[in-house]
Amino acid sequence: MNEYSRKMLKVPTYTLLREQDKDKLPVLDVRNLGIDFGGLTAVDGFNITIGPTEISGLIGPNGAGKTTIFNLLTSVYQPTRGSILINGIDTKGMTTHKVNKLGIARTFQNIRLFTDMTALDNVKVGMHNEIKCSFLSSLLHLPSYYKAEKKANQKAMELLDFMGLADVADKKAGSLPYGVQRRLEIVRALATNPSIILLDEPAAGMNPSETTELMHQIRRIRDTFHIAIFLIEHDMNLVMNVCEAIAVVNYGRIIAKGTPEEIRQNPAVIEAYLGREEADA
Amino acid sequence: MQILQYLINGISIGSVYAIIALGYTMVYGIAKMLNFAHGDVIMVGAYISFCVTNYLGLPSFVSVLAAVVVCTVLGIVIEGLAYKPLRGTPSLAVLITAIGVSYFLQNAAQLIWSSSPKNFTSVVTMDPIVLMDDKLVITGEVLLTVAACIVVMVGLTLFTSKTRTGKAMRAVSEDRDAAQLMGINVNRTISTTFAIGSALAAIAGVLLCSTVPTLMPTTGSMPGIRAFTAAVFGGIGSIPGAMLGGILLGIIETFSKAYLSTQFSDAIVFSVLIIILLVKPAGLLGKQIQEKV
Amino acid sequence: MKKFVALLLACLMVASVFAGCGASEPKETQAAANNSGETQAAAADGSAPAIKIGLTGPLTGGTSEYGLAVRGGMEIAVAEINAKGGLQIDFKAEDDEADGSDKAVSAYNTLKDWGMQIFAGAVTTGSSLAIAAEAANDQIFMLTPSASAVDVAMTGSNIYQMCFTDPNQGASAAELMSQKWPDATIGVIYDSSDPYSSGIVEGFLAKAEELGLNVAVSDASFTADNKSDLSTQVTKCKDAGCDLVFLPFYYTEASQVLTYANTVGYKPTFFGCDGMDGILNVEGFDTSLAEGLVLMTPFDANATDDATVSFVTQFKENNDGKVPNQFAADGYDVIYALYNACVAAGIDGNTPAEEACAMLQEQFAGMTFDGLTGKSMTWDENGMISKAPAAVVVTDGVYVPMD
Amino acid sequence: MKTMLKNKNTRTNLLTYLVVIVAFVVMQVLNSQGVLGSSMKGYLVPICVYISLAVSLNLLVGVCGELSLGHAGFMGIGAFSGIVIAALLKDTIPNDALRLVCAMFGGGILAGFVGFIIGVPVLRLRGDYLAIVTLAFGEIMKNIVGNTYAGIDDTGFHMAVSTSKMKLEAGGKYIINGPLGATGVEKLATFTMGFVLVLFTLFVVLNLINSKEGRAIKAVRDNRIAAESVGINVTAFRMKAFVVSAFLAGMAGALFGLNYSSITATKFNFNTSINILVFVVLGGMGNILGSVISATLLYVLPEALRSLEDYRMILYAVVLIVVMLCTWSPKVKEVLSVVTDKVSGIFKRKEAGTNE
Repeated sequence: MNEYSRKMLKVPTYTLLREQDKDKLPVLDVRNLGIDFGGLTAVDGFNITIGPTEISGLIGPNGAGKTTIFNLLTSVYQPTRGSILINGIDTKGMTTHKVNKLGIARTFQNIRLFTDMTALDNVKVGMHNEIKCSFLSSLLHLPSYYKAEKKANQKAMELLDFMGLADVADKKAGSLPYGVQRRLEIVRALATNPSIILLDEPAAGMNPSETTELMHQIRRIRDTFHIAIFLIEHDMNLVMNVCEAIAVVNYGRIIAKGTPEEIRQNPAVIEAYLGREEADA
Repeated sequence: MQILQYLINGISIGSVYAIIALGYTMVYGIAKMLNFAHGDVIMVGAYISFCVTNYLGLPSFVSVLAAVVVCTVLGIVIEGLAYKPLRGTPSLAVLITAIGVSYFLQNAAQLIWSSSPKNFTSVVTMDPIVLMDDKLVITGEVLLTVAACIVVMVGLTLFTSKTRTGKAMRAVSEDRDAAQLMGINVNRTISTTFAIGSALAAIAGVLLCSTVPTLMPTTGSMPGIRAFTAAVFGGIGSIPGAMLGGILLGIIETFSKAYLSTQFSDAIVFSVLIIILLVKPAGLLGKQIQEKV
Repeated sequence: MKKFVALLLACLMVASVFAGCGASEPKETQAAANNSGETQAAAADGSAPAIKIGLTGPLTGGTSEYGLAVRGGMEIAVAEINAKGGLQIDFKAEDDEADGSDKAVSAYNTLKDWGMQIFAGAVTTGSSLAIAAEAANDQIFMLTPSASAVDVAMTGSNIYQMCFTDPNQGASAAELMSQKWPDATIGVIYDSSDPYSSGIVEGFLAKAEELGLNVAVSDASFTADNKSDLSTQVTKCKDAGCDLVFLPFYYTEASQVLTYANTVGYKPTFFGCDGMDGILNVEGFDTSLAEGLVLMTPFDANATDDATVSFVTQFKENNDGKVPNQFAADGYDVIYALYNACVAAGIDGNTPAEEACAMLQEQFAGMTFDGLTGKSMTWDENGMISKAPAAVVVTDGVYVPMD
Repeated sequence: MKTMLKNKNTRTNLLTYLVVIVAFVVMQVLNSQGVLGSSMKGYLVPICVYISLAVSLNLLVGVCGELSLGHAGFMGIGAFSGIVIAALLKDTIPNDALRLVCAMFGGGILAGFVGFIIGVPVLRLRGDYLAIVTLAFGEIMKNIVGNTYAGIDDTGFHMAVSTSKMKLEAGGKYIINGPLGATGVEKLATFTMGFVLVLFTLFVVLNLINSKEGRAIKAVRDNRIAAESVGINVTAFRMKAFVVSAFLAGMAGALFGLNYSSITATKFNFNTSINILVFVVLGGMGNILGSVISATLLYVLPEALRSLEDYRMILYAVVLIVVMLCTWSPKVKEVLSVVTDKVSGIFKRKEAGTNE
């Protein structure tokens, strides 16, 4: 608690917290975030607050800086300006794996599974920090190793089962169909025991029925694990149906924030983004 | 004045490293492979030049030309037989093949030219420049090697930025797949790179042996490793980096021998290399490549 | 699975090479016997079988120069002896790659499997050290032509040397210098990664201190890895004003020192050891650069005595006109010393190696031997040789004995 | 047990152990029958050493995906420290086997420690830069050990970097003698100990690969960024693999050093590192059984080629290139598969013919 209070910033920001999360510490609190790549500003003045059990979306045209924001949140890039607080802790200067331990997990736009390993092993890699087994014990395969492995297997199978992937557990991750790989990446992220999970275009490459299935699964994840979900998606149907709050970015800046209804009616959004798409459609 | 003489000595051996490193870096930059046989192609070049001068009695520029021709052909043959079939496999596989080629060339040279050393006659006939009453001597070899380095460096830079083939090489080095899609013949471009790299090796061989006259089948291997170190030092893949790295390595080596310890000079040189790489992980002039997420 | 198949294929490849070798072995050995490797002796009409003498040395790689020279010298001696009739010698050389551990021992073991009775190697100090312990253990008599470290002879009572030990050579160099150039400022350049070179320097420096010589530069060393540049070491000596520079290393590097010194106009007296022998015959070397070079060599290829002339002619015939150096001469002497001792002791192809060893030790203790590399050579109880060091000066491209 | 056998990894691992044990038993039986010649007997210990080296380097290169060109450096540290330890413990531990084990562990621990020290800064580098730094490390090690003098006398243990600074009292004995290397080493190594070392190396490496650490290491190799995103501390895992690999190389080095009466620092040069790398690449990256087999075959190959005399090394080079092309080149593989198809086709036709 001490660490929390020391690192808490007192600046109130625009929040759009859901009713159920109003009295709780936001799981993700981003203030005035920005990054420059050699003079080019990729992201600037990005603010968002996400409650512990909220599903939010991040939309915007291609090249708007969405993935860059995810990379900033997971410390793949260090921000030039602003701060990121995960469960109230500032992630400044932290490495990706440390940020993950704070409770943020993610999937990737271009799937990054460990292709040479089985689906089960992919999930077990995700559970790495949870498996309690000393280095010596793994080297010498002491009894505690077998105990820990057994437990890990059980939990990994449960997680795979949760996303309907139990029957591909022994298949090489690289050999799985695209949609399955996307879901496997989500399982792997869940395996790290996160309090927020970032999904980078989870429905990309899925057919409509798979997308519908995914929407149910996203809600089930939140309801089962009680965690926040923050997703980038181009499929407006999914975003509008699943997300409780949506932020729109263009040219690295937020141009609108609000509930799906608000976004749908926001003139700036319609012009910059939806308008075009609707006109196309 | 002592220090100046050591500096000249350092530049002398450094420029030899530099010209070898230029070949290394060029092949690495484009074909993305560590060609450990480069040092042995140098040795072959030196032998060819030696034979042409000593057995056929032809003037030294003819011998250099002969060495360039033979090494270029040798480079193309090696590339076609041993490296090309492995295109697209892990770089380690090609590395091991290159080592096999290196063993092959050394042993073949021993069978052809025997293992007894030969004394290479310098291609430079100029008298050394003597300054400050005998305290400072600059040999013609130093001047020639430095000049050759600069010419090769400028030539390569112009070649890769101005000519069609050169631009294709740069494209292949940046992104092989994209270059292929743009209609560049990647295989031919890489073969050309090897041809040029081997021609450079021939020139390097002549200059190496003009500076260091002992010529044996193993002559190329140690300077080859040093030059490889120099190329990394300067930022592998970078043409000016290879030149800078080579000359700096030579100067560091000479100074550590002169002022610190001759016994431990190898350890000192390599420690400096490690320290530089820790401060500048991509070498002095290398580009740090950000991984795309 | 694919990988496994690939691996299996690789295994098959290697196996086929093995099989290939196995099948072609008889042909190979014969070919080798004809040109160089093995000099098969025809057991002369029902007499005792030939005595088996083996050698290991670097026949491939960077130091193969020395190994091939020793082998060449030994082959001449074996051919001469076998032509004489009487006791015959069966000789075989194996490659040890100048390695100081596993390769050397396996080369030696291969010879042992072949049935070697007497070991006439190894060529390099490193290999000899590793093998000496094996030979001492097996009680196989060992007479090395060129491994000069003290430790080699000290390994066992059955290990003998044909060359000077390094510290002795260094000490005699210091003595010679104190006689000829008592007031000289001396510089030493040496190879700190080579036991031969650093062994000589060790003996030299100790003796020089005792004799009160003025050694101004003693830290100008190089290693096998950085010997491509020796200019710094020469500059060090030049700056210290040395007028006598001691070069206790092999002629391959010495030619570099001489060339560089000449380029920068530095003209001290250069002084070399037996490893310097051969410099005048380096192809392409301008012998005028070696004018005035002093070296202590037991062997002179230009000597006019019958033995040397015939040896040099034969060596040139067998080796594309190459002039033999002291390595070859040492090899030649080793075979003759062993032959003499065997004849005296009555050892033949039927004598077990251990018995031969004891008999040879006895012989060598009281033997005096005249060879190409010295007259009236004797060996002490440690197996170290005593022969008169001979210094020569290079004058007009030939050795002239120093008076 | 049945489920365990179903697992492909477990099966491969058991096969690896089985191959090694069977090979050991066969060699022991042949040896007791006196069938083995001295050269064959001489190969046994170095083969065990090179197998351990190849397997430990495979952990780094094959499993972890880091190219190291300085493995022989760790082997050298293990060899020289093992020799010194064995010499120092001569009076304390009279039992040879026990002293050998102590020397090997001592050598391994020191090599692992050095691995850790240089790993801290060096593991920030990647790919070819890591390769060049490991190469540099190997050269530094060789240069320093080649100029070290160590000895023991009544007053205790002495160490210096030049002979003049080394003052041993009468009756003192040099253990490491500068460029001469370690001389007069007591030969403690035995084939049985080599076999135990191979088993130990396999045990550690295979266990590591099949534990959570192994998964993490493989994950780092497959996709570093994804591995980081699931909370894996990449540097820590590269370090663990590096230290374990150095430790095992040090143990193997100690066994190697104590198998010969003398050893020089030049043995642990770039060429030896490269040779070990060749074993790993030819055996298949990450394929442990492959390393075991290729280390054995490639170690024996130049020896088997002895009858070719001066041509043997050139033939070795040719075999190396050809084997590389056969195992890796897609084109050659295609041709080979066509050939094997045809051959099997002929057999099938024959079968069909007999059926008719």
